[in-house]
Amino acid sequence: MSLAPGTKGRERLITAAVVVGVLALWYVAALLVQSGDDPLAASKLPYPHGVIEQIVDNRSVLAEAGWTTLKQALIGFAVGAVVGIFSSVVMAQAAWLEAGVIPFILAAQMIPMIALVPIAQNIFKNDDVTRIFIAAFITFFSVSIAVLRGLKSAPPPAYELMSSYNAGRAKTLRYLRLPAAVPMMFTGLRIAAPLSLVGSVLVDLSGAQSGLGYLMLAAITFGSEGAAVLWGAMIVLLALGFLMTQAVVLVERIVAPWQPDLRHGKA
Amino acid sequence: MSTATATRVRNVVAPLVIFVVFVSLWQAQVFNDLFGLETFAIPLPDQIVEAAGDNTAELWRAFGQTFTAVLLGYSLGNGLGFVLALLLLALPHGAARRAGAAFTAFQALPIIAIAPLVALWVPDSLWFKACVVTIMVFPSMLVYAWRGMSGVPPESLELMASYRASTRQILTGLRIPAAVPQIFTALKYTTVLALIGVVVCEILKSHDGLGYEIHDALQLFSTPLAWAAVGILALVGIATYTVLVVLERALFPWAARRG
Amino acid sequence: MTEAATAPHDHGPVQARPTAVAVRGVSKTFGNGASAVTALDDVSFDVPQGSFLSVLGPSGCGKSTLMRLVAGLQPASTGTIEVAGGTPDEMRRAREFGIVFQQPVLFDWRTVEQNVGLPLQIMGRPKGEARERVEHMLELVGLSDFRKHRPWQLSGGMQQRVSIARALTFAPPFLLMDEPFGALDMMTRERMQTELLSIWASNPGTTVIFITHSISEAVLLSDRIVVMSARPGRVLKVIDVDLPRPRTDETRDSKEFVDVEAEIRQLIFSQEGR
Amino acid sequence: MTEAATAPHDHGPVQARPTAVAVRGVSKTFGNGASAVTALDDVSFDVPQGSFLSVLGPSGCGKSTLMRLVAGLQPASTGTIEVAGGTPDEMRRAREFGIVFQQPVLFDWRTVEQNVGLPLQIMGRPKGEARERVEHMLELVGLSDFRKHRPWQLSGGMQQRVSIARALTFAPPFLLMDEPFGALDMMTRERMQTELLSIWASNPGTTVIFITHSISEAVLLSDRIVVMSARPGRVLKVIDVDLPRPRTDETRDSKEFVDVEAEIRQLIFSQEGR
Amino acid sequence: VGGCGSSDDDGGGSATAAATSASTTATATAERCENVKATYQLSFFPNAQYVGALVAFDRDYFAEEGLDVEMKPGGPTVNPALQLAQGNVDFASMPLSDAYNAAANGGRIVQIGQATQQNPLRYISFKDEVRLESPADLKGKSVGAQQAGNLSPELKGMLDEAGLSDSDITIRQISFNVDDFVARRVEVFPARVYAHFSMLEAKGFRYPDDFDTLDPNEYGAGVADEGEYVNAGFHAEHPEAAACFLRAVKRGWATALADEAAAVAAVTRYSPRGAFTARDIEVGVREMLKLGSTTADGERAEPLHLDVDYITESVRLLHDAGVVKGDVDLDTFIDVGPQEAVEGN
Ligand SMILES: Nc1ncnc2c1ncn2[C@@H]1O[C@H](COP(=O)(O)OP(=O)(O)OP(=O)(O)O)[C@@H](O)[C@H]1O
Ligand SMILES: Nc1ncnc2c1ncn2[C@@H]1O[C@H](COP(=O)(O)OP(=O)(O)OP(=O)(O)O)[C@@H](O)[C@H]1O
Ligand SMILES: Cc1ncc(C[n+]2csc(CCO)c2C)c(N)n1
Ligand SMILES: [Mg+2]
Ligand SMILES: [Mg+2]
Repeated sequence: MSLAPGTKGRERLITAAVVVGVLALWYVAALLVQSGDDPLAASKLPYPHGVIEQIVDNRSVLAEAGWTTLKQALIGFAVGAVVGIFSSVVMAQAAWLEAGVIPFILAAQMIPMIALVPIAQNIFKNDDVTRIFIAAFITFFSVSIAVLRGLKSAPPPAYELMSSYNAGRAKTLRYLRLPAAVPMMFTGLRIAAPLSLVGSVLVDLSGAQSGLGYLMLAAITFGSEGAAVLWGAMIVLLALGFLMTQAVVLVERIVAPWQPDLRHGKA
Repeated sequence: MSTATATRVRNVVAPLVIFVVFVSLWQAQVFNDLFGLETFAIPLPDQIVEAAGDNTAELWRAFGQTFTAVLLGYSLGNGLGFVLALLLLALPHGAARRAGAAFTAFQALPIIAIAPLVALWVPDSLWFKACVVTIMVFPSMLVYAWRGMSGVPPESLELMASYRASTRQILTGLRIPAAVPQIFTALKYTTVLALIGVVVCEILKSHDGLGYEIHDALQLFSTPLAWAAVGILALVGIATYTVLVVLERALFPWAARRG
Repeated sequence: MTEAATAPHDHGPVQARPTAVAVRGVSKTFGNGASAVTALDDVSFDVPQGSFLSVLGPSGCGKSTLMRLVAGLQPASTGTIEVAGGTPDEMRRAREFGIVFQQPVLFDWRTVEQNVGLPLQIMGRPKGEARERVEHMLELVGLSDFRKHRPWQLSGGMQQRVSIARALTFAPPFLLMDEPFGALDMMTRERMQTELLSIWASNPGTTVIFITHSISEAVLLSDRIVVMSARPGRVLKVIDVDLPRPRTDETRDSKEFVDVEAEIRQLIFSQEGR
Repeated sequence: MTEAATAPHDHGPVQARPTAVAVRGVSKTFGNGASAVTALDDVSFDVPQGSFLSVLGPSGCGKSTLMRLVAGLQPASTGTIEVAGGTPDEMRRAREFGIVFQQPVLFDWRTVEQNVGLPLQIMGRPKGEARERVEHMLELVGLSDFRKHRPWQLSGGMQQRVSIARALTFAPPFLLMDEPFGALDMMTRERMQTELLSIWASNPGTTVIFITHSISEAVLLSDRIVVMSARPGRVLKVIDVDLPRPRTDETRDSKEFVDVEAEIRQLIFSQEGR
Repeated sequence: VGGCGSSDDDGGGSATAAATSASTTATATAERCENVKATYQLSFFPNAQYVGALVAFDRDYFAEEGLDVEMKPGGPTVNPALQLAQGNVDFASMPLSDAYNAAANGGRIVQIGQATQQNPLRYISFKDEVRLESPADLKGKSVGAQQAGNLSPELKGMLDEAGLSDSDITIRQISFNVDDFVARRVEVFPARVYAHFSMLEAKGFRYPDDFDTLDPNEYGAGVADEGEYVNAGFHAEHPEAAACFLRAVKRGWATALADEAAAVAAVTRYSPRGAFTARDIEVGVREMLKLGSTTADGERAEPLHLDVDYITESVRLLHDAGVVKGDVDLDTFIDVGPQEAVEGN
């Protein structure tokens, strides 16, 4: 791995360059917007430093709301992932099961939150359960569909090997299909991680009085100049989404380092 | 071969049977009783069908408006995600990983927050919806396509390297075909995102489409009509998903072989 | 396999032993219509209990397919196969088969030792015993130093040896091996042959079906050799090898050895003109 | 490769020809720390222009790794490799190498003929010419009937032949072949050997590096044989084979042939005690 | 405590709403509630429009009435009528039209108070650009609509007044805030006085100087807007609770009217952080206090007072505008009992 240090350095450089580039682009765009006589300029695109100022000014509010949102997101993520994996495992047992269940999941996903939330509240009669349900509902599908595909990714000869041990459904699942599904599962989890924040934000909107979603929606509904937290909350959400994704990536590198693009030593 | 046909028949019959049973139970108010749901919260199938029958023209028009936006946003979003995945491939792995995570983080922005902002920029109803959907959809395609294309077996890359295949040739000859299963997974998944996205836009900020119908009907407490619109959405979602499944099998039998 | 246990392989001529695998008029066709490929055509032979049978035949003649049918992994198109008095599928379910596939079929997510231990884990053997078995097998195939490596860190021959070790760990009554030594150098190959024979000898009753491309290997190891024709695979001849055991390097120089080898070579080359 | 074109292989003893590949003190280590594996250790040898060189060595000694280094697919840890006066990487970029990997590496999304045609397509050869070449190569490896099949519908040996055909389609100046005939039966193997030699003879200047486990194959085909030791792979000896060409079945019976074979066998078995 | 609020159904029984034990007669009770748990759904994010309730929360008036009330903020994704009809919440604040529709479709909800004593909408245009001096000026204009429903009853009423029809104007969907108006995407904007005046001020405009204004109240289109509602089932189960609830909110109003600064402090406390400036809340509270205590005729009104005539007239307007469907027996829909219990004290 004589190439390693150089590559690492280059990666950092590129990352830094990208960050600087994005900021520069933002400044230029903001300048363009603000220099016109668009009355909505301030809402459309504030300057980065203005946003940073807002974040600093509202740091305690954002921190508290961010934490609320993150906590819920983590719960939703965990529950959603478990439900997603479970449902895909069930569906992967037989083609007719998949064909029979998928339409219902699709149909369920199509129900807008404004229609779904009241029903969930009515069924569960418990705000906490409803919130977990909503957060998980948002995330589980992305995990489910990924794992479903992953469970089918093992090469046919591997099934023959398992069959020669008379491994049965459960053991084939445990020793072959699930491990083979791990790369796809992590792809699904990468998608689900930031999505769980959205789930959490939606939870904020169904009866809670806190969280970034609540602040943002209120700000966006009422505010323009007055909406101090809006852009700050967006940045915080982006940052949380980034961190959650990175966390998934990190876990993947630890849990499933065998994948081709994570290997060391092979060119 | 007859077993294959039998399997195929079963795969069509099973969902139908499940559907019929489900609808019958629903019509018999089993779910309403079980969950203590009033029929104004969840109307019965016959009420929904009736509402759909009474408002066919309106729903049909709304469907057209929604579907146009879905198609546009879906194509733009998946296109953008794919192009970005190609760009990521050009970066060294670590940088690509971070950039990928940054793009993925876009999904953390709730649509209810982006939609009003996008609306400031894009007043036109159709393009507004399409833009929001693009923002929602692209990260998924990005992640799937990128991972599919970067996770090819090293031996295959060596083979291509031995021919000094150009980056483009490696892409079209190896990476993209190898990523077909992932790309299709993304395509299937994003149909759902696109539909949800457009509908939420219509609920929040539009004057047309099925989302607007739903919102309007709920506001007026005409829940059967709202659920008729939801039912149409569900059918559209199932139909597009099915089309993709069939398309993949037909076009890429080698990719579906493992299924 | 109580039957098998009572039938050691030094029991006299193979013809006299009970039949462990009976292949009767087996054909196998892949696909249909114009692109149909007949892999096997009316194949019949017997494998006596506790014997070592080799299959020789040109590339693509259906040897691997035949092995899959015997192992109950695929159904025959026509004909029947009986294994230890049951169907292949029943015997597969009874975990009678240890299979070495032509490709190693290793799991990237498992280390070498975990790959070797896979069948024991699936069969629920006690952990301690399993660990010992795996250790022993790794030593046997010369991969003790690589126990923590992953499959993709191994050379082709090393991967093949992992796959051999995996098939042997659980001492199955039937060993089905598809060119197991194909990727090995001569020296390693000879060592593995010796090891295989000694394992076989110390597990009386083990029946081996061994696919190989090496005529001398087949003659050296086998009680019986099935020589197949090119596609569609038919049985050209079933040859019994009555060389005394244990077979050593001297066996190779014996007249019988050379004769059998020549006979087979003759048989195969006579096909060329077809 | 104008140089190569002027150096046919019946030009006299290999020693006299210009060097096409010069391997100098090459080592390769995988991983680091405790789990580091030294695959190659101080390997040096020359491959004369237009010659046929075989590499023999025990499983896991670094043959495949060596081939990858020569092909510019991986960098050496230490030492240098010069190919036709340039670096391996330059030559790779000049598309000088036709490689047969140990595993077939076929693309499931391509039919057999599309797999064989892959390099021609990448190199932008005219379609008509490419089709003809592919057809010719498929005939050569005996797979014309399977041109529309997919890789997974082929037997192991058939897959390997597809991979051989693919490497030969574009008549590369350097052929690097890693146990190309490992999965083939004797008859097919001999036919492929003959075909390979005739292709080589009709393309003067083609340099072949051929990894094999068969000593007799190496002797029959090669001008020069590099015999390697077990891990870490070192060069035990470089042996020049001066048998006259064309080599036929009679060559196998010649005294020189038997002598060289015996020498190598001797060399290899002397290592056993190590 | 028990036995309070016996109920006699004196309604016509013709109502679409299933007959409930909740009565239209006075649940005459002066009795205090004890440890009644209830949830209260706001129709929107906490803001100045809920000044009475927010002060009540701030000062623990609910607790003092023996009610343990949990506040549920609303928002564009929350449908308070459905929440209340389904019994997901016990009390709710919402516009009359939403409540009426819910009742007309079988939702068993009961109105117990009226928060805005006059319509809070003002249709405005930029004076220098668009003339809007009488409803007749609406002709040919693009008019904003902030939520679903093609036509607001206020607008419809004014169009009727001017002899115009819907086809004479263009309705455009706009955000809740003033952005679309300021960006000139609509010519006429339905401003809610408690929310939008300060937003316009923040953008550098002065109300009313910079605008032409149409006040629906002046053109017989002043529909009743935000009111207080209770779920009928809850109402029957806790007949005393509605009065306790009203009393607490009324006290909130009284405190707010007496001490505007305290009201601003209370609203600030419950408002979503960062959404409002201090000025937003100040202006909002000022305007809301007017709406809650002054009728369209400029007369003083008792905060939360539920005037059956006002509601009846509003329902007529709603029907005319076509924004409500079906008929509701107002005797079942409205329960002045709690109010009488409170005001009688
Ligand atoms: N899944 C399949 N679909 C279609 N044809 C197949 C399939 N598997 C095998 N065949 C065909 O069956 C024939 C026999 O294949 P098989 O793998 O049994 O050959 P083999 O004797 O093992 O050859 P080799 O020595 O090359 O491994 C071949 O012609 C092959 O193309
Ligand atoms: N990517 C890798 N990571 C770590 N070790 C590796 C890697 N590739 C090869 N090795 C090690 O290098 C050594 C040589 O491997 P190589 O594949 O070159 O052997 P070989 O001579 O081709 O053997 P065979 O005849 O069995 O194919 C082996 O010990 C192997 O474990
Ligand atoms: C600033 C502001 N804008 C609009 C309304 C109107 N409104 C009344 S209830 C409700 C929720 C949905 O029914 C909405 C949006 C408001 N109250 N405050
Ligand atoms: Mg085979
Ligand atoms: Mg090798």
